[in-house]
Amino acid sequence: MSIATLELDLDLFSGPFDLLLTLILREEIDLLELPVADVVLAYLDHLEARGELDLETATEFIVLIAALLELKSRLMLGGEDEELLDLEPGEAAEELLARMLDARRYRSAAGHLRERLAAEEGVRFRSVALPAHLRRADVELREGSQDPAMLGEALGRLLALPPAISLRHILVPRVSVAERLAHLRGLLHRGRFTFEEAVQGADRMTVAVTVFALLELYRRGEAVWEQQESFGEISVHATAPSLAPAERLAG
Amino acid sequence: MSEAVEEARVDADDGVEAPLEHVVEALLFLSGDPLSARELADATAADEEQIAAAVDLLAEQYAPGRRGLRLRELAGGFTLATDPASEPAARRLFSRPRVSTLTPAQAETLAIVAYLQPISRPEMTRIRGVSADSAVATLLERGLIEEAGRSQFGAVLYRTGTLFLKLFGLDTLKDLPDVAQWDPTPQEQAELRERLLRAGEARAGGGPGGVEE
Amino acid sequence: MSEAVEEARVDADDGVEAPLEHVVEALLFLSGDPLSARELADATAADEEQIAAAVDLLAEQYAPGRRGLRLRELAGGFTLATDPASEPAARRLFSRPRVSTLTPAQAETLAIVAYLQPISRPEMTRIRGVSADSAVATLLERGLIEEAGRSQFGAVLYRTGTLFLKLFGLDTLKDLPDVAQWDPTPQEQAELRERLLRAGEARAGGGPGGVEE
Repeated sequence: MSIATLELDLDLFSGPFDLLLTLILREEIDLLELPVADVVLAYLDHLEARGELDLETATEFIVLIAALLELKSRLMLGGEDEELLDLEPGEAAEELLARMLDARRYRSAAGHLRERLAAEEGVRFRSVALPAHLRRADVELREGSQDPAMLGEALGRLLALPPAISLRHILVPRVSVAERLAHLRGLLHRGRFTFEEAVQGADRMTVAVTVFALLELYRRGEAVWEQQESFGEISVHATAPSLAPAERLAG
Repeated sequence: MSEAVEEARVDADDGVEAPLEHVVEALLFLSGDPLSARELADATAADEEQIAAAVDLLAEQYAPGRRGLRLRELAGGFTLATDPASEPAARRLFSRPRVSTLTPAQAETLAIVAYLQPISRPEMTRIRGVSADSAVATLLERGLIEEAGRSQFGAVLYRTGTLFLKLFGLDTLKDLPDVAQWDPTPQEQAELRERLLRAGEARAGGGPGGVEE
Repeated sequence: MSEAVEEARVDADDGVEAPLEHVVEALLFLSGDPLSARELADATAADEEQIAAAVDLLAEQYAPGRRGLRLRELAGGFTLATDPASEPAARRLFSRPRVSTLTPAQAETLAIVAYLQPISRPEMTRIRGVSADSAVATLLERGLIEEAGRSQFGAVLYRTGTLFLKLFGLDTLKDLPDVAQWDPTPQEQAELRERLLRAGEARAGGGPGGVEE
């Protein structure tokens, strides 16, 4: 199955996954209101029901979810992405365009190859072993014809450690939301903290994930935050457990 | 010898003589891989001009619809292949399908290898945006791609092999159409860039997404 | 239907129609073993009488001296075979001693076996970072490596054989060159096997999505 046809039944939306993506991209569904975790849970349910893990769809799913998360984090961090987005809009547009063109090229080329293969349907080649007396004298290898240095060299190449791969172009979550949740809950024990404190010394990805965790705390009614002015300090404080999130929002 | 192209014959050791096109036909029948004019010339002790004439003669005899086989020019050489019209009977007899079709992921990975070879798996993944691992494994297993050494960073590189050209009816990789033909027009690209730019600016300048109060 | 023997045609699924003798020719071409009239009839959905007529027609087309191939009847069936006149050329083409070169994957695998023997396939794969299966198969087939019992976990172990020593002009395995001169990180102290495994795993981790933490 393709991930596109994964059926979702969420509060906000009910239908196949690809329709959800389309609606989000057309901004007919506000990504900020979509609990991405629910989509992940729906997929896990689906996996459980199927009883097997298809790696291909699983990767596809992870990539799509990662893209959604990235998009959502950018939306949420709208006002302060000076330091969070190191690409200028112009650069970002160029980068995206280049990637889209590449993907489109080879998808089209793949279509072409499939057509070619279909056009050759029914063409068979003979693959019968040669009569015994004609078989190639493959192993007629001359003694001492090979240089043992070739073996040492081959092994030397295998000893080389690969260089660290630059990941600047890919956002790879190295921190989990669960980790950041635990971190924030720890801080909440003090009653109140600023976002600045929560992400002190953290890299860009950790900051984004921390925002997720914060959003999650808010969704669960464990915390609220306030910001006195645009770009100002965000201060987070614990809510009284009895208060429902809706009331907090209203207040 | 070259003045007598039409009468080129191959002397067998035992004195039997056969027209060159007969010998070429027999060699093509025996060989699993396409044979180049050079290989045919070496084996028959003829020159390439004579081989070309013999191949022309065979091509005529094996013209589509004249026999159950066809002479094809594939993977840099000549080879005999069945006419597709016999496929249903072949499938009944051998009960093995020819080549199963490619999944979209396999086709995409194969296209990337075909155009960008030699290329490593991490590079394929970067272009596809999703893992190419299982597609690469299947393509390797089917013999459509093969290893081609390692990159300077130690990653195994892959290329397409003879089987790829054979199965896809290609003589050389140059027969693949230019990838640029699938690019949008410069005007469309400009529009796309414009739209991406606007979206980026809107997002950058769009203020807090209603999270804070 | 049997009254129209000469017009027997085989319907392909997709509506292409081919004369029966073309289909029979294609089937004989593909099959390594002789095919009986019964088998041909079953595959083409024709009756044996029609097959007999088609075979007669082919026998005429492939009469000795008319082509490079002949239609032969043996072991209760029909088969296509090359005309003896092409024998010397075939021998020149196929039996010439080939300069046997190892592909990069084979050289790499052979080096691993030579230095670390006895070694199992899973371990070779871990060191290479990609499968060693097809290289192992070729090296076995050529007699350069051979089986050497099983590991405690039941995996087949491999070692080099006498042919290997001869080919590389070595008296014993002790004459293998010291890897030190090709060692990119000579300061590392661990055992060779240990280091190769570590490097291999790093390479495999550098694959798709492969990220070093």
